[in-house]
Amino acid sequence: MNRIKEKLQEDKKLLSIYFTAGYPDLNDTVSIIQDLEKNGIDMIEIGLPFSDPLADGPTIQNSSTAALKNGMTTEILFNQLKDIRKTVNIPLIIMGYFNPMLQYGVEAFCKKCEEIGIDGLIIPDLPVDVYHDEYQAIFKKYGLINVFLITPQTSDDRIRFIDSVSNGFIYMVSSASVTGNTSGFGDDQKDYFQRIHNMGLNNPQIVGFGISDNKSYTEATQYAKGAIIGSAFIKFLTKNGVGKIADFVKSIR
Amino acid sequence: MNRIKEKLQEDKKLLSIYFTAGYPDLNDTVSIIQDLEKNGIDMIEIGLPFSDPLADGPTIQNSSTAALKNGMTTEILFNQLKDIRKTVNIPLIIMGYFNPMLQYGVEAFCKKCEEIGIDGLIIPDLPVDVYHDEYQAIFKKYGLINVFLITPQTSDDRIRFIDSVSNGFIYMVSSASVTGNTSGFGDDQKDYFQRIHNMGLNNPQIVGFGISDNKSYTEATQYAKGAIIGSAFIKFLTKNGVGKIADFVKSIR
Amino acid sequence: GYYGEFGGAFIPEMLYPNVEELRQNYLKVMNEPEFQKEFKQLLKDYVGRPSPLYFAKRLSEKYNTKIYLKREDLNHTGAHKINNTIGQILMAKRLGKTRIIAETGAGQHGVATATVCALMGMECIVYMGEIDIARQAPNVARMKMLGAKVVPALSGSRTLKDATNEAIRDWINNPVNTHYIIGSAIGPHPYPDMVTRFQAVISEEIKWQLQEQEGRENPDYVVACIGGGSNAAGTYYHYLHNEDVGIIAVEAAGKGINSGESAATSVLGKEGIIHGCKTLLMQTPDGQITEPYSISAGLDYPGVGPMHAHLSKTGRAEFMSITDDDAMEAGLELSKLEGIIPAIETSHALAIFKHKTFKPNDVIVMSLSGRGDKDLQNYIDYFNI
Amino acid sequence: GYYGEFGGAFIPEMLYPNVEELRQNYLKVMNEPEFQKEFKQLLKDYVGRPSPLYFAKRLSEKYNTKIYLKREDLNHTGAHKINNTIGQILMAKRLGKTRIIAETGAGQHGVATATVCALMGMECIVYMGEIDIARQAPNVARMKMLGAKVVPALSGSRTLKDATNEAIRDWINNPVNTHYIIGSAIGPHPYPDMVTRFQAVISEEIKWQLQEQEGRENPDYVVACIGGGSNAAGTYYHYLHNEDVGIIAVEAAGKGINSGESAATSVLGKEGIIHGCKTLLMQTPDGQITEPYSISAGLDYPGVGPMHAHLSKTGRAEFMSITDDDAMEAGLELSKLEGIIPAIETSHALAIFKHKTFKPNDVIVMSLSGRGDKDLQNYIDYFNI
Repeated sequence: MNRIKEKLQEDKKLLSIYFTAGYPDLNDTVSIIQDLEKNGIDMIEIGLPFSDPLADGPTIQNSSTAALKNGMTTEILFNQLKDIRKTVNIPLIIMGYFNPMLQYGVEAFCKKCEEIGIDGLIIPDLPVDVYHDEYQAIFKKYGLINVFLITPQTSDDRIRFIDSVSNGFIYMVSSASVTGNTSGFGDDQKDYFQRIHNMGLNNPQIVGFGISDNKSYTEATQYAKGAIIGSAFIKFLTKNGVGKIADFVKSIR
Repeated sequence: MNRIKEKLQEDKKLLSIYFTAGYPDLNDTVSIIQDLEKNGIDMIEIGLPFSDPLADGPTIQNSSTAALKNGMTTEILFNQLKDIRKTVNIPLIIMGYFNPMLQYGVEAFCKKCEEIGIDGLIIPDLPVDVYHDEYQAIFKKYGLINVFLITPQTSDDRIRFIDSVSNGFIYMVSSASVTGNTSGFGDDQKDYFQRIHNMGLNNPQIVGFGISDNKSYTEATQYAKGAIIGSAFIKFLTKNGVGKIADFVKSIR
Repeated sequence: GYYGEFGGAFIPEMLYPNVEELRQNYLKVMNEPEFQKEFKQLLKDYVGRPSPLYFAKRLSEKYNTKIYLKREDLNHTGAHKINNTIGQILMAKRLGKTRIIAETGAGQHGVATATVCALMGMECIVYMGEIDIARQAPNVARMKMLGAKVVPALSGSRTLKDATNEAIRDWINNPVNTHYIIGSAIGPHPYPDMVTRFQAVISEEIKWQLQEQEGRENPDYVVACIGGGSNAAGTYYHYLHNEDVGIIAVEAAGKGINSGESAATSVLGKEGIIHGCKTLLMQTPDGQITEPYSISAGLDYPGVGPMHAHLSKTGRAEFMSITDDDAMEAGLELSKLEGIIPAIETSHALAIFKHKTFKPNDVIVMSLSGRGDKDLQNYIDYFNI
Repeated sequence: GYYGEFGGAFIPEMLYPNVEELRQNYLKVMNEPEFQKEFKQLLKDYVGRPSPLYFAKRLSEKYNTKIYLKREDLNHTGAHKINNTIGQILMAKRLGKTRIIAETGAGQHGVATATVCALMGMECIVYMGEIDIARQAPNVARMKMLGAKVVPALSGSRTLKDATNEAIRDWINNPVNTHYIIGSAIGPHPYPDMVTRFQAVISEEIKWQLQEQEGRENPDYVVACIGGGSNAAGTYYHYLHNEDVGIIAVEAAGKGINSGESAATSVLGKEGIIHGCKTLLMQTPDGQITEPYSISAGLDYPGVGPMHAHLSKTGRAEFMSITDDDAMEAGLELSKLEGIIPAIETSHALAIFKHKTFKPNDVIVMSLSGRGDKDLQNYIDYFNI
């Protein structure tokens, strides 16, 4: 069984961390992953950097720009990860924009992910409709879970469609926003979390965008299976380097 | 009898000098006139400076600008000249543009000229037609001769008309040009001088524009009654001041 | 050649053959069907006429009246100037001229002249005051790109009036092959009349455009800014003898009528002679022509065209003067309300709404004589944008 | 939503409601008679359409063929851009939007957007790369005068592509009240189609104008320069399915196709995804989008619109690439021959005559997409004027 599905069946709220591969330094990838697992993180999104990450705010974009400047490429990332499953057991997801995957070849990309032991992908600019029509078969072939986003503006009909296409979890974007844009949740978000919760979807939801501390993590996971932290972690790395990841995790839960 | 007419009856070629009143210094006017007469000049054009002398080249324009900066006005010029006839006998002509005369009042201007003993006017931008229709009576009333210009482009008919309106001499512009623009004469000019000479006009012609030295003076007066020097004299004053006028006259004839 | 007591041709004899040739031929040439056809064709395909008559909805709402803008800013080269230069270059060709001279202040007329000379493959010399050359560098570059030679006027105040003097001198020196394209409704007869007739296409169009949009040929007012006054002359032309149509002429008050820095000729000027015509002009008591001032390079001419002097003297037109400050504010206002950045000349006309109240049903047609791109630096500096 | 294999809407889910709302409504709205009436009226009275179809006599003589220039340079704000922004602002109004965002490179689309926002009294935010803000100061000032807020894009290369990213982010953050006016025939479906339809007025006019002047609707060639490709799309639109009409697309070769400083996407680009659509784009082997180069700020986009990618792939259009040097010379040539200073974008199209020989009887219609005033400093520096 896919590690993501296994993890989702655990009776606990999940904490997932996003980081940009190749940041702060080109070869930090593996040690960051290992440290995160060691500190009890449940799941990791490994960011494949892109020149034009239009769903991301300045924090993640800057880390992507730096990673590219450090020399990160798809090939190098795959190389860094080739032995990752010898040391790491938690689910690993690659999160990246569609164009680099397209240039690598979507099937070649998926195949490589399977070889390495990647469990899923998050591709913000590959719409569910296109995935469903053109790529679902390939993902299935290589046992990859594809994760789709929903937002407060996503209609119920579309949520149900996304739920039907999903086979792991749904990435519930907390507010109409790019990454790193807001912090904490207001009544609007809570109503939205409640509304989705009440829909009784097949796939559990994990909340992303706007989670940066214990308070927002607790609020987010009140209605959802877990939460993803991205920008706040990148900011922490920028400030503190890769040596103090334990402190960051402790500050969240 | 008007001094200009008397002078024109003398059996000699005439040398007439133009200078800008108020240049180089505001109060040079009278002494320049006196010096010119002393050195045998036959007739003088006293330039009333104007801000926009569009028939003049840079030399005379610059002297006009300087004269105006020195404070020269119509009133001051008349004041400077009020006793001129106590010391000077040769014909004096005021040469200036029409607007300052218009502002002074054409009749008042003419009256003042008569009082002072000015013999004629040259007003480049008062066309013969307008003069003939509107101002001739006033000029006659105050005994002033008005001098008109002809150029190589002036048609024979128009020359005859100008001749008919003139009652002193005709100012024969040597070439299509503003003042100070050319030096010496070519075949075109000589043909033109000859042509005018052959017309047998009632009024004698005095050549102006392009006369700067003995050679051009001699050429100009071969067919004409005399010649007027302007820019060359202004240049001389600019370079040598007012003390050496005798040298200038000697260099011409 | 006269508008009442104004106009005429007060020119040195050296210019007589040139001006006379033009005087004898201009109406004849203009009335030739072949000439009209070519003129109209170029105005349509090259200049982009008819220029729209645009109902300025938001501006009208703000001032509770009906304001139409005649969009001369949309002409090729960005102002009304080209109507005249197209006409004159065709005239010059028919008179057998091969060399064109022009004067320019801010450079707009210079550009319009260089443009038509390029179009016709004619030699082009533009006189421009040395000071204006320095402060209007983009237009100087434009003229050069168009193949014109730009000659600095080094005399006098080294601005427009001196450039005009230099152009006239050039014409005196080149009496046979050269046509002088004067840029405004000024100069010796027949220039004011000829320029006005070429610009009259403005009011000719207004008539049928207003008929189309308002069901009537005649607005209650036609309004234009006045430097020399060619856009105004064209805007008024077909309404001059229709007393139902009010005429408003807007001059530049500069820093204030009595500030000593102004260009409000109708108030400050006296009858006199400038550049070959009798008109109102700003001068010393002694008859020396003075240097006017306006923030708008196109309005700081010390005279007005003789037609406008006549309209002022007879009271046919209402003359208003607008300060630099009011003009700049009005320019910014039009930008924000209608998305049109006007030339600062035009901004003077636009500022009248601050000072004069019109009736809600009044139909006002205003000449939007030029676009503001050329004045952008001025606007930037003024508003500290 | 596709042109062959190109196009689509590769957008984050956060944009789905916005884009879907537009997709569902744009054709319906565009076809409403009320919409068409208002659109046509503004194009006529405000933009100044029809833009002339001008037979360039001297240019034609020089290259011994028949060249017509479609004068988009005479539109209000000086380029074809406004055809689209007028259309989109009316669309935004009908969709109940109150806030407009746009991206801009050289500032032309930003000015055209700020203009229509002023016209409609809508809030306007324009994203512009920090580097472009510095080098296009006059257009920044223009936008501000028009009441727009100009926000610097500080990310990535801080030029057009990053400004586009920022605009998309803004839209993600403001999904309900905001319409994003994309300036070229790019972006997620329905943008390329919608922009093309708004620009199609260009070829719609060419058809009847050419009929009037040449007695035929169809030229032998339609030619346009291509950055994103909106002026080209509009110029080709009504001829796309008429194989008698050759289509020529002119890209910027920059300092040469193989110089590493170029923007010739059809040669250097590969299929990929940029700003929400699948098209040809310049990228690293790894799929990172690269920064293109051209002397023309309007052509240095790393992609082309999906319609053009399709025209290139299928061979329906002939793609040519023109270097900086050839473009600059062609711009100067048009200035001197026809009195029209073209935008440097357009100069690229004009330069094809140096490289491709046409038959004497060929009728070529070229889109003169914009005027060169905005590029004057470039011309001055290049030719040392």
